Amino acid sequence: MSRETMNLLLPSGMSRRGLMRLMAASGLLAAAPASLRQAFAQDKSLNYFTWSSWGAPEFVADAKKKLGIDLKPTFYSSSDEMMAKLRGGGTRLYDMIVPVQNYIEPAAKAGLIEPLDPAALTNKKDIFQQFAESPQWRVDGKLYGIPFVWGANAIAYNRKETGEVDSLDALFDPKYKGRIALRDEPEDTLAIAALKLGIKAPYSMGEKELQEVKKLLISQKPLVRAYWKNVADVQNMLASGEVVVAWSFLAVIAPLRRAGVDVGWVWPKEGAIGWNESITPVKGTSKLKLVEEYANFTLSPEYGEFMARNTRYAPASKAAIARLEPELVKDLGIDINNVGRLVFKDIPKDKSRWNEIWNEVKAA
Amino acid sequence: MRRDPVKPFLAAWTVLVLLFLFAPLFVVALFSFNESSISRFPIRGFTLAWYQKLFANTALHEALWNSLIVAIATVAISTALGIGAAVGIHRYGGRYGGALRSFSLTPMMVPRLIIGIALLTFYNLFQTNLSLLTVIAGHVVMTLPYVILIASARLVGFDKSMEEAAWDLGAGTFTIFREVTLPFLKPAVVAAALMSFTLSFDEVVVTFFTTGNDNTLPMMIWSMLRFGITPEVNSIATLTIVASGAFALVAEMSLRRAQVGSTR
Amino acid sequence: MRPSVGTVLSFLAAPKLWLVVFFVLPMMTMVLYSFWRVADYQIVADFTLRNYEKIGGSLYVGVFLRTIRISIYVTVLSLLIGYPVAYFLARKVRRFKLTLLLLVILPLWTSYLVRTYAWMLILGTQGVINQSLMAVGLIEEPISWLLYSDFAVTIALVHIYMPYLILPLYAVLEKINPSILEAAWDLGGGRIRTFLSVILPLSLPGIATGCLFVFIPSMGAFVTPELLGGTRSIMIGSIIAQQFGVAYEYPFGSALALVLMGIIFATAAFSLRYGKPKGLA
Amino acid sequence: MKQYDVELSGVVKRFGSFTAVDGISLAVERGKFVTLLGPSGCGKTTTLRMIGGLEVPDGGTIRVAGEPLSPDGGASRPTRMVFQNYALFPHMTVTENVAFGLRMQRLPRGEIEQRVNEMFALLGLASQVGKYPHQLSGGQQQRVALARALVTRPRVLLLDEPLGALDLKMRKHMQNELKRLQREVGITFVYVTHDQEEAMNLSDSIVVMDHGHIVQHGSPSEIYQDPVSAYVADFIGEANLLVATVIAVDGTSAVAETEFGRIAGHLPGDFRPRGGEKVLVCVRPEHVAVGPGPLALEFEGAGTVRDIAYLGGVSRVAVQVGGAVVRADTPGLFAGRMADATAFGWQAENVRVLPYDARFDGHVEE
Repeated sequence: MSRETMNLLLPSGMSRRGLMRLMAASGLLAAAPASLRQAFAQDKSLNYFTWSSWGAPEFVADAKKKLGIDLKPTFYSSSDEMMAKLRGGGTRLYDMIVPVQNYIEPAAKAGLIEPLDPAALTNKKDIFQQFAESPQWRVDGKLYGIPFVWGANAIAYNRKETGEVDSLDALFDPKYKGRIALRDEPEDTLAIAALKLGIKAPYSMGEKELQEVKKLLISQKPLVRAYWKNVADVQNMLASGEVVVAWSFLAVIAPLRRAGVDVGWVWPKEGAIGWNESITPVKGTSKLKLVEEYANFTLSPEYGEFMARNTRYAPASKAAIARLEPELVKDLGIDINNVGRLVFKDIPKDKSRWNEIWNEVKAA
Repeated sequence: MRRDPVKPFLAAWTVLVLLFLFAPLFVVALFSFNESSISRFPIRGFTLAWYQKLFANTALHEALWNSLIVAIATVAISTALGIGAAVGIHRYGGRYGGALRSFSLTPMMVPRLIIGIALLTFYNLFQTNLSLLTVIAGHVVMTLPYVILIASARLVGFDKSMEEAAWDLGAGTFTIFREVTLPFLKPAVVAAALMSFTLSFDEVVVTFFTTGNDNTLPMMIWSMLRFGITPEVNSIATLTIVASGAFALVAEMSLRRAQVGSTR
Repeated sequence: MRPSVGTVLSFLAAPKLWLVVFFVLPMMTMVLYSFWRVADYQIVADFTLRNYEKIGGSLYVGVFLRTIRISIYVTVLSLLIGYPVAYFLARKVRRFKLTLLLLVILPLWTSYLVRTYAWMLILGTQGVINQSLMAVGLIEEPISWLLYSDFAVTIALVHIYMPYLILPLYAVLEKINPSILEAAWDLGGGRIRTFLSVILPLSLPGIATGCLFVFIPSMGAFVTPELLGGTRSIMIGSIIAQQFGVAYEYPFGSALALVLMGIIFATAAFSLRYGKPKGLA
Repeated sequence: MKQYDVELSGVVKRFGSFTAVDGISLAVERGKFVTLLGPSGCGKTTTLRMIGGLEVPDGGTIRVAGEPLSPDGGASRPTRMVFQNYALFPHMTVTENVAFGLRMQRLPRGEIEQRVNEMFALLGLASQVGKYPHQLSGGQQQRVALARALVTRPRVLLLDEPLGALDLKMRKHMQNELKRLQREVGITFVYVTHDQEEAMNLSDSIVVMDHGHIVQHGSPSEIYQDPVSAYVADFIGEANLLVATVIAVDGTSAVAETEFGRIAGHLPGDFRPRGGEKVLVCVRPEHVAVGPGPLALEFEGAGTVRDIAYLGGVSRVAVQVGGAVVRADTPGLFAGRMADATAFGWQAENVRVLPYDARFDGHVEE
């Protein structure tokens, strides 16, 4: 058994010896086969802490087929959840994560992530420059990621019920009372309320603006059916007709259309919330090389194409987009020239204040 | 006794309540055969596709396997410790017996959520790697009180002089335990083991906070509810309903047999 | 017959040790954390009362009150629905008693996530109830307050925890000596009088235990309100879980959890004390 | 020289603040049937359990078969216990129950089988071998319990009210059985009971206990005829206990004044009261004659018939004399009627003058 597996198996630090003795005495070690099997399997596996989209079975199969890498995905449904899990011991569990650009700095400062070797990322040349060169991916001169995907959180709507939608107003329209869903996440929801109020830079709001945002959201509450936490929630609500207009991830669109729901997707004219995501190694991973191999793979045209066809998310790779039929590109709405309409996610100035405001809204 | 005019009402009420308890389970089972991936009532068409998809899902096999490991380890540890504790309190507890028993039962008064987060802070403080082992430790905390409760209830009817007789005939402490006390406790052991197994096998909250990379079956369902496209959830839920129903029936029957055996 | 020290220890110490290591110490860690704080995404071991001060604010007091209110609804409903069932099983049936009892227990063996999730299928706009009512023409529009509401959370929690109330109640009711009832009847007590003055007081311990078995997990519920609750159904369990799941605010979450524990222990102490039948051991 | 199988010296046992056994000393001769007799709470069971090693004394020494008692137990201990409720193992058959002790001694299988069969023959259990305890009657369970203990061939068999759970008829039957058994196996029996008749019937000697002390130890006839205290006299058989004041003491005899005359009687043991001391005069009902006087007895008194009960063989007549009641057993049917005046009396040799004991004062005024 490798040392590393021992480390996986056993609690570490001060308590390790005591716990180990206790557990061994209890015959507990007999309960280890799952981890043992992992140890004996040819160890080209990566513990992949990620969004559900990137850990879907087809991506696992693809990585196995093309790279011989076994992805072991565990999912999170918000950046905060990712951060909390990493801080709560996740650095000892995972090899890589898929952070949004605005979490690179706090994660690096908190010692949760590991920089990448730029030389290993040979596919970087195909990535749109404004993403690849964004300062948000660099902390203290070290590179923590090159995004393989970009996109926006925006409005999904049931075309049959609402007709075409183009504005955030739909989310505040009494016409849709009880048929609106918002995300249970201050980073998205406070920001769109700010956009609705005409605040141009939501992530640097002051207290006065935050109070206005809070007031707006509380007044909107009677219209809202539910605040969704997970992508499955909003997808189900749209599918079953619980709601007709929702702030959403793009990920819901494809499965909804497959299920025969005529669902529209629009970046509201007031702006949508933009993001980049990259493969980033978790601090202390013993498989940095493998992570870099996979990170580079996600920047490849093949991956970008595969991703676009499977998830309808937009590749950050020019070469990948070149492989897609123009109709599909149009249908995906991935026009790089539209990037200017996005408000890219950032860490709010006072994050815990944002959380408080959001809890006050929910409890109101 | 006179004819009881209340009885038919109570009977009808009981039937209604049972309906209330079981109807949701039947609904889930019904939806598992829904051809449409949208959960809309009434269901459209009939398909076994979701079951096929489920059986092909290797992550599910892994989760099932992990759940079994956790549940079996939990049963082994909590039954051994719990029976030992009940016997120990009964034999040597003396005037502290009540206090010892109350202490052992406190985890029952604590919501699972708090057991889970308390363990998480504890593991966090000592930088412990989360794994199935940390899950098992938490599950045992949760099941141990039930085992002690069940075993203690059985021991109330236990005649101490049986142990004394065995000692008098030359048996040592552990021989007494093995040959006299344990056979007497057998129905309680069976009941406690079954109880621990189901509690552990179904536990999601404690697992949620104490697991690392390893998913258990309830965590898998939880994860499907959070991230998945739900029709598969119906099938896996139906399977767990059928399996636990069958398990409960077998358990109940063997339990009853064990009880009959012990009264002789 | 003098047990050796080793024997006594092995029987008493091993289980106690487990509980001490994996229950008492974690609870103490939680107490410790509740006086610490988070700074720069790190937990800092500085003594502070800030976490508790924060709970005193109207926001969290309100959530606590809502949680208590919903838990009381769930408990009272479970009692009203479950008592007749326990009474029927304990005193009115003989032949199918065990079968019926097994049927009451059986749902407890099925996954509690599944039991929560099932209600989404039943209460939703496209769910069983709305679609059935619409099909027979009783309503034209789906009733929207069925799902994503306090109603949904309450009904699901009743469904999940009521069997835990029936069982202890059944056990107590079954033990009531029939001759006491005959004596009450003999002394001229009517059906209702006998119930109110004899059966109900004698079943108080079962009521107390059963209600606790419902109330405690309801107070700590977070999966159910999260899946079925609406924009207003936030319960303290969700907020606590959020401090650990997404916020990395372990200290504040610990403080919230300890306040929750305080409420639960106070309730338990109260109901176990007043749940004793008077004049009977 | 006499051989003693059980020797207790200054043995004390406390449970918390309660002293169950308060410094008793006792020697049980080899091969005898000795009974510890007394009401519940007198310390007899605790004494027996200490001899058996089930309780550890807080003071004093116990030797069994000449050896000090080891607290460790084990199969080679010289005593075996028969429990009040039999304590048979419910999950084992009769045979398994009986073989248990031999198994603990790690005897070879063949020998176990042989010895178990011997026991079955001795106790008439051969037809019950495959049964479980709950399938047996109380008497049969009792036999199994005896067999289980005896099969290990202990030096001393300890029996804790073994017949307590049986009905009267079965109890009588089992008493005879026990007596026979003890003679046949020839080992020492230490027997605990609160039933004085059973004690009289079975024992070679009786140890009467009270509040953790031994009050008298002797053969059944000694204890019956020469009780050393009102407690013993009252506990064993029937006794009239009359409050009196000593007038004269002469060697082992004394004369005492009661409210209905002077009564002479023997003093037990070394009891030598002074003049004027309060005592209890003891006469057993069968030694009291009753009928129209004169009766030509050493003591005669007169009173009124207060109660008559026919007990089969004898009639019990209660005679009221002032504030006291004297009970007399007279053969056959009593000729007198209620409220008749009557004479009563006895011979001085049947009278014992015992130390005063407040517990038995007022006994006469019932």
